[in-house]
This record gives sequence, C-alpha cells and structure tokens, in this order.
Amino acid sequence: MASIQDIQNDIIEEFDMFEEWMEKYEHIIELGKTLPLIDAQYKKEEHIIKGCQSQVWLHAEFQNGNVIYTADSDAIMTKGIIALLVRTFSNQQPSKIVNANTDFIDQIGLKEQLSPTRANGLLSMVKQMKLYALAFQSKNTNAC
Amino acid sequence: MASIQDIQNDIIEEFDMFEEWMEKYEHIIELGKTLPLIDAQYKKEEHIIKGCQSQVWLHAEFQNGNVIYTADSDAIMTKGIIALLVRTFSNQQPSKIVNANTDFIDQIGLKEQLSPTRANGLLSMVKQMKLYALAFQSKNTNAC
Amino acid sequence: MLNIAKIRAQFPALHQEVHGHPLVYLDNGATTQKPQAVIDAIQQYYAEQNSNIHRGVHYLSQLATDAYEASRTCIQKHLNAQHSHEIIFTRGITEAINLVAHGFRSVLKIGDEIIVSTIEHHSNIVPWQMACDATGAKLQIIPMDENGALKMDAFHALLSEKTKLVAVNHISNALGTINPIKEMIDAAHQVGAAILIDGAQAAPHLSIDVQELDADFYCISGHKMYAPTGIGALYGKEKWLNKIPPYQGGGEMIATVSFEETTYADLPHKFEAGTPNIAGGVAFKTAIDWLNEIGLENIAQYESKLLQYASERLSEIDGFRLIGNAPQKAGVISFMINDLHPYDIGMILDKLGIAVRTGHHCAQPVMDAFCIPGTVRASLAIYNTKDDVDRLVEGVKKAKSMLS
Amino acid sequence: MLNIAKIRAQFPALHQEVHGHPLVYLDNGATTQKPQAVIDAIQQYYAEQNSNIHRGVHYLSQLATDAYEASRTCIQKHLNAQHSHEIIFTRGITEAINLVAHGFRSVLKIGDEIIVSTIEHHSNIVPWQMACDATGAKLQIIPMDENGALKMDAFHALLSEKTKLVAVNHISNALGTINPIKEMIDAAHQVGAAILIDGAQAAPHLSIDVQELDADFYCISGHKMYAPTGIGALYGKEKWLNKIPPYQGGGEMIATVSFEETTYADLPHKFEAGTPNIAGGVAFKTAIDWLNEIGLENIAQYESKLLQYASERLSEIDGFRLIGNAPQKAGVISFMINDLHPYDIGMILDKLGIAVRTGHHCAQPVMDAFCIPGTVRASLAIYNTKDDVDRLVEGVKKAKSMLS
Ligand SMILES: Cc1ncc(COP(=O)(O)O)c(C=O)c1O
Ligand SMILES: Cc1ncc(COP(=O)(O)O)c(C=O)c1O
Repeated sequence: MASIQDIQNDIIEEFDMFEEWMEKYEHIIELGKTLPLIDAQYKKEEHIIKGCQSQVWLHAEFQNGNVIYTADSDAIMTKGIIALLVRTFSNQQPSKIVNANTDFIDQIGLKEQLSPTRANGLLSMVKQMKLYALAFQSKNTNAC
Repeated sequence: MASIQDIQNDIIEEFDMFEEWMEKYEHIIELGKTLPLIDAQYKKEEHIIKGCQSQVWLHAEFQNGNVIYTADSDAIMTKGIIALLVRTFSNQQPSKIVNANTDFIDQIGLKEQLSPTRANGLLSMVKQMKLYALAFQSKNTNAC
Repeated sequence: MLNIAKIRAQFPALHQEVHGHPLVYLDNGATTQKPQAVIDAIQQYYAEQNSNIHRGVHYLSQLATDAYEASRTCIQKHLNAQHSHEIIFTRGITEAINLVAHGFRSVLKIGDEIIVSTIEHHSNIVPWQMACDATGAKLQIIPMDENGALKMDAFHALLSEKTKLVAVNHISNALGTINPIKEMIDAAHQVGAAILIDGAQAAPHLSIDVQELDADFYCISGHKMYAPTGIGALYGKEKWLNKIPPYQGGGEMIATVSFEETTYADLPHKFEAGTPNIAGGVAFKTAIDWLNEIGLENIAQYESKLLQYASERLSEIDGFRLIGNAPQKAGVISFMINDLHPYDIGMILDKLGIAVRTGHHCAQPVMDAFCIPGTVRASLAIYNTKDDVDRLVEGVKKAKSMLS
Repeated sequence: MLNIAKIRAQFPALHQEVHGHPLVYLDNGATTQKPQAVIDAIQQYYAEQNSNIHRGVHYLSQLATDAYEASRTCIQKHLNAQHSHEIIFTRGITEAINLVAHGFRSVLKIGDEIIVSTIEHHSNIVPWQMACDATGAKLQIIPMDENGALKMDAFHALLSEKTKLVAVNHISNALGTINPIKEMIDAAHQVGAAILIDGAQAAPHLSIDVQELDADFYCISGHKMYAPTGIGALYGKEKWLNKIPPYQGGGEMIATVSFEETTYADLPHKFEAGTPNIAGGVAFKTAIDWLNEIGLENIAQYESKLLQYASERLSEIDGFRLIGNAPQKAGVISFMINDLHPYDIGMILDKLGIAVRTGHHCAQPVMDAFCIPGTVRASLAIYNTKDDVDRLVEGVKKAKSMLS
C-alpha cells in the first residue's frame, strides 16, 4: 500500500492537469459519483456528522492493523472531497492517520472546502476520522 | 401681574445685553443664588424630580386663582434656569400656564438646558409645573 | 420610474469582481449591501460626533445623543408608532424577539398557549420554546399548505382564551409568503392575545403602519434594510412595554441603584441597558431616509416586477421546482433543480460570481415539511436588475449540466 | 518613547473645535475615540466584504465569516484564552454580564450567595440583583475604605461555601481603583466559587492574561478600547460556558430545530443568536492590532505618568478634593471642588471645549458612600497630553471662580 504522502502527491499531480476551476469541480463531481458508498446499515443517525448544509456519514473499521473508512454525503461536491479523503486515509495504520495532514486539499485549490467556517461537515469528518484512528491506535497499543 | 409672554419678553431683553456665554452663565448663576428657596418642609422625597445629574424639588400652591411655585435644585446652573421658569409661571392662572411655551429659554441661548436628553431634571420640572396647573385648573372648573 | 443604474452606483460593494466575474448579489434576504450615504454616516459619526450618549453634559455627548435619538424618532415616524419611546433599539430581530419572549415569562402560566407558524425563522421559534420551557406554557403551530401559505382555518381554530401571544412573520424568509397579518392581528385581539410581527423581510420592501395594523409588537433588523449590522428595533405598544419587566440590567436602564432597591427608568431606557451600537443607530436613520427618498411604494413595485421576471425565466429550466408558491409573495425565490443538492448548486454559482443563499435558511421546519434538505434562495433588493436574473438563470443552467 | 503627536494625528475626532476651542477629550472612561485605521476597517468591510456570516457558501459570506472569526482569534490571543470558542461576542460588557447572570439562574438556589463590591458599575450590580430576585440567592457586598480601595479582610470574611460567584471590576470606572483581582480569584476558587471580572476600564490600559489570572469570566467592551460601539466580548472558561444554558434563542445558536425538540450548537455559537454586529466585530480586531502595535506596556507607562501629572496639577487648586485615592490606581481622576456641584463644573468646562464626565458614573453606591451627588471625572487615553491636562486645570479654575 502506498503511503498517505504518496497518495496525496498523486492526487496533487492528478489535479495539476486541470487549469480551470470548472474542470476541477467536474472531476470532484465524478469522484463523488464513484465513491464506494457506505454500507446502508451504517447510514443512520449515530454515524452522521452534521454540517449545516450538507451531511456526512462516516464509518470506520479496524482490519489487520489498518483503518478502513467508508463514508457518504447528501451533496455530491462534499462526496467528491470525501472520496479523496477516504482514498488517502483508508487502509492505513492508525498512527499514520493521526499524524497526517490534509494540506493537499489546499494544494489542489479546494482550500475553502475544508475551511472551519464552511458548514459542510467535512472538517468535522476529518476530525472524526482521526478520532477513530486514535481510538484504534490505543486499543492496539493496549493489546501489545 | 404681567402676562407670561410679557415676562418672557423681559427676560429675552435682559439676556440680550450679554454677548458672551460667560456673561450669560454668570447671570444664571446669580439668579440661581437669589432664587427664593423652597420651604424646607417641601424639600423632601415626594417633591423631588430626578434628573441623573442634578435634582429638582418643586412645590405648587393654589392661591386666589393663581398657581404659586417654589423650587430648588442642588446644582446652581439648574437653579438659575428654575428661577427664570418660576418667574414666568408663578402667580399666573392655571390655564395660562398650561398653554404657555418655554421657547424663551431657547431664545436666550440656553436651549441645551431644556433638551430632552440633558439629564438635569428641568424638562421634567416644566412638565410637572404644567401638570400641577392642570390639576388646579380642573379643580377650579369643578368648583364653578 | 426609478433609475436603478443610479441607485446601483451608490453601492460600493456591488462593484467588485468575484472569482473573475462581476458580482451578482442575490443574498439580500440574509443582509443587504449599504449605500455610500450609510457608510459615510458611520464615518462621519466617528470623525465628528463619537461619544457615549445620555448622561453626558458635554458637547459631543449631546451631539451623539441627539443623533441617536433622532434615529429613534425617525423609526417611530417610519413605522407610524404613536410615541418615540415605543421604539426600543436592539441588535436586531433576534434580540427583539428574545426581549419580548423573556418579558412574557412574567405573563405566562401553565396551560397558557403561544402560537407560532410552521414558516417561522428559528429566531421566532426558539425564544418561544425557551419561554414555554420556563413557564409550562404550550407552543401551538399554525400549519401551512403545499404552496407555503398558512392555513388560516387552522389558525382560527387554534385561537382560544388560552392564547396569550401569537408570533408570526410578515413575510417568510424561506418562501417569500406574505402573511395576512391584519387578519391575524384582529383575530388574536378577539381572544385577548397579544401579537408580535417579525418584520425582517417586510421592512425592506413594504411600508408599515403599526397603528393601522394595531400590532402589539413589530420587529425590524437594520442590516436587512440597507442599514449597518448590529442594530435593529422593537416597536411595542406602550402598555405592553410598561407591563413586561426589563430584559438586561445595567447602566441607562435604571433610575436609582442601591443594594437595597433598584428602580427602573422610564421607556425606552428601561429596555436599553449598557452602551448601545451608537454608530449603527445613527446610520439607521440615514438608511431609512435613503429608503424613503426612493419610496417604499416604488421599491415594492419594481421588486415585484423583477420577481415575476425571475420566476418566469427560472421556470424555463427543466426540473426547476419552486418551493413556496403562495398567492401573496415578495422578494424571495426559493427553489430546487430536480433533486440536486442546493449546496452543490450554490458552490457552482459562487464560482460564477453569483451570491445566493443555500440551505434551510434558519427555517428547518419548513424544509422538513417539504422533505428537502434545503433550497437555493435568490432574494432581491432594489439594486438588482434583469441582468442579475439572467446571470442567475445561466448559472443555474450551467450548474445543472455539471451536476447531472 | 511613544510619539504621542503621531498617535493623536490618527484620531479625526480629536481635531475639531467645540464652542470655539480646540477639543480636549477627557471622557475616555465613557468611550474612546477611534483611530483612522478602525474607521477605515468599517468602511472597507462595507465596501468589500459585507455579507451575512456563517452558513453562507458564497465568496463574500466566506470573506465576512473569515474576518469575523479572525477577530475572535485575535481576542483569544490578546487575552491569552486557551480556545477561540471561549470568546463570545456581545454588544459590550453589560450584555456579557447579563449573559452570565442569566446562565447562573440555572446554578443558583435559595441560600446561595453572590458577592459584588461597593465600587461596581451598575452593569455589574443590577444583573446580579435580578438573578438573586429570580432564584432567592442573596447579594453580598464588599465594602470599600475611605480611599476607595476594597476592604480585603471583609471580602475574605464574606466568602464561604455558600458563595457561588464573585463579580468584581478590574479597575473601577468611578474611582480608578485597581482591584487585587489575582488574590480575589484565588480566594474565590478556594471556596469553590466562580469569579467574573469586569474589565471595562482595564482592557484599554493593561495587558490581560486570563489563564495566568485563572479568571472564570472576563468581560471587555470594544468601544472603550478604540474599537467601534456595539461590540464587546465575554471570555468564559470552556467548562463554564458548557455548563450554563444559552441566553438568547434564534438562528446560529441551534444545531437542529423542530417543534418537538431543539438542540443547541457548540461553543461559541450557542451564545451568539442572530446576526451580530459584523462590521463592529471585524474592526475590533483592527483596534486590538493597533493597540498591540503601540504596546500595552508603553500605554500603561505613559498614562500613569500623565495621571500623576494631572493629579499634581489639579491638587494646586484650592478646594480640590480627590475622590478615590487607592494605592493602586489607573486612568481616572474623580474629584470635587469644595461643594460645587459637578454638573455646574461640567457645564462650564464644556463651554471651554473640555469634555469630562460628571455625575454618578453609573456607580451610585459609591457616591452614596461618599455622600456626594457625583464627581467630575477626567479619564485618560493614549492620545491625551500634558497640554490637555493644563487646559483642564485652567478650566476648573475658571469654573470655580464663576461658581464661587
Ligand atoms: C424572517 C426572519 N426573522 C428573523 C430573522 C433574524 O434576524 P437577525 O439575524 O437580524 O436577528 C431573519 C433573518 O434572517 C429573518 O429573515
Ligand atoms: C467598570 C465598567 N463596567 C461596565 C461598564 C458598562 O459597559 P458597556 O456600557 O460597554 O456595556 C462600564 C462602562 O461605563 C464600566 O466602566
């Protein structure tokens, strides 16, 4: 599995091809459409992260030392960004996730999507992803 | 007894002699010092009119169809203006007092003293003087 | 005929580019832009008059007090209130409603009822929920029909001698519905209830006469009517303002303070504790004078034509779904495009330089009733043009094609 | 060394004539004048950023939100709060104290006690009287000595496990007394009580570190620290802000609203219902940046020297009677001249172009304790000079001769 950093670099390269915001947005929208949906059983109240405008559902599982995330949103743009976040964080070790940053969102020109004042639930989702990773990490450490 | 209007005209003339605010103020201060004080028995809570900055005591009596006012204030400038108001309103018939205006204060250049936002109690005093006059007037009418 | 180009020219904020496009500002229901006259009034206040008001004997304090009080009188005249002390300055409508809802805690008892409608802004729901929680009174809800108009039969059926207060907006911010408030005021009075009108969306568009309406309370927000942020006003009938207790405690609102006993000041000061937004208050008058110079009749007429144009043009778009189609409507077009998420549409419109609001517009019960996550809302002001509408229509088409 | 002439030049309001004399503005305790940078920030906000904040997805809304939130972070840093969500925007101190006093109604029970001091502003008395009235708690008063310093023995004696909250100002606006708040905070915590510090008169003059002080609540008013009117801030420890219920209900402060149940938003939004004074909030940052550029240490030093000069010069006047002579003092000289009424003196000073405040300064219990109707108060800011003091001294002499 490639490292978080590698994946993020790939994404940055991928977006470098687009000059216009419109192409970027279209790509995000495509990504949103291809996001492997969260299992229906997890798409309920306790997995919801409320933004004022769009909602996000997030589920995390611990498998073979790695965290597996699945997620969904009711807005397609939000879903596209989620696809990118899942791509970089899913299937990685908890400690790597906890320490990773999300600067690549900024670097591909979508900084405003992760702004603390943008009410789309994404920033809370990133926080929640890290909290899951932290939880699994400490579980793991205890086991040793 | 001269009419309210006559007395006010006299006062306007009197103040016309002064060119400077300082002379006017000094005259007001002198007038304040000469105000026949309110009888000590009336200088208590129920006769007080509260301004935030200076307080005014006002007493009114009805004698021979005329209203007699006595008043006092803890601030000398306020007292000076009171002296002028008492001079024009005291010893006049209630109906005359009720209908009189106090524009002369404006005309002698002390308009701000009767401003609704100047917290010296003077405007409330004028209101109170008229209320007394009104009360005596209706008493009077009833008696006829 | 209004010269809209000339009006537009007075708004510096409208003359900027956003993401490389000239700004189209259609978020006026949230807040309006300010004409230069209002901005100048603030600047002039700070350069020539600034001082704390009331209680001061010095010149600047007098100037500032006079300017602030002139604004109160201006609002009184504008709403045709009987007395200037029936106008209480607040931060905005939210505070105005909270002030009344707090005051009514002393009136309400268990078993009493407060009536609000389904199409209220959260500001006209939550304070009443809090007052009900505190007193044991019950909240009753006027339902709406599928067009977003209030069901008046249901309203009349809800009224009873238990009703202590009705709180309803004049115009709904989420749907644009103009409510039949005269009928509602009269009906409320029939059962002896007080009535509060939330005029947030009405005051920028209609002329209001609180005596003719016979409203007990009427609230306005400056920032929605070309005035600064942080200033608004509550009109309350003298008898009600005398009846309810003060809201905040502090300077200005007291007559005397001792540790044994504090007596409260007369109206309006009883409800105005502490140093207010003086500059905002002063410039509120400038905004109202400005509005009156153009004339609310003229504004209503112009905006209603533009609203019609916008509705027609947007309806051309396949999948366009108007949310809120009451017979009486003003200022606002709320819509969906098929099932596209309003947030997605808003994001794309933004990139095209078009500012609209998306989401529940602080009126979640309305969205729940329509079973939608929110709407895209274009809301009009006097400086908007057909060109703005055309840009919006193009933008929505573009968004639709990108998202579908 | 500060270049006061250069600082003064930045204040347009100082460069005007009043009654034919160049203005001497010594009413800074009531409100300060604003530097051009602050006035410009407001103007720029309205020309380039104005929009309603939060919840908006469009560019201007984002700009305005970012600017408003940047101000919150700036205040957080300025007071050294741990979290930016511990900063709640309010209209000013009066509202901040009311917010806390309202919240404490859910904490207070019969038999509980709140302690305030004799030398508080009405804003820090009346809200607590109201909270006591509503809950049956009792107000306890820290007395002062003849110099206007709090009697610390008495304070310690008042504290007990009944004490739920202590509310005291950092610097008294009527007397200039600097209270030993660190000692008071620690003592309050010893008995498990919370403590609120009213920083109205401290924030413009001293640097404040809420974590070092360990204050539970600390309040500031923008308009007293070179920022616009109508904006202030409450610092509250996270645990307290989470504990007390919301104050006003409305938009922004909720997470979800339905007629069955409303859930409140996280800090700071829980306490910020409705559209705030956005322009004021944005320019608050400009004022704090401006203050920090000069440096609060420098300001304190300069003002303390000027205060000393003013005290010395005024003492030359026969019959001068300083009201408030605590060992630790700042910013304010309150005085009487023999038994001349402060109002009379203020009126004459005004005609000489000198703005001072006269009266009880919203601290009536202090005046009652000294058995005086009020004082003449000259209060200093960073732009005042020896020349201002000289003009004041001359003016007071003139007033004395006219009135005696
Ligand atoms: C109908 C309605 N009521 C109340 C409000 C709240 O007004 P403010 O935020 O100015 O307090 C709004 C503003 O969005 C509104 O549209
Ligand atoms: C010590 C003190 N507390 C509170 C206040 C009230 O502040 P505001 O009027 O800004 O709410 C003042 C202002 O005069 C003050 O000096």
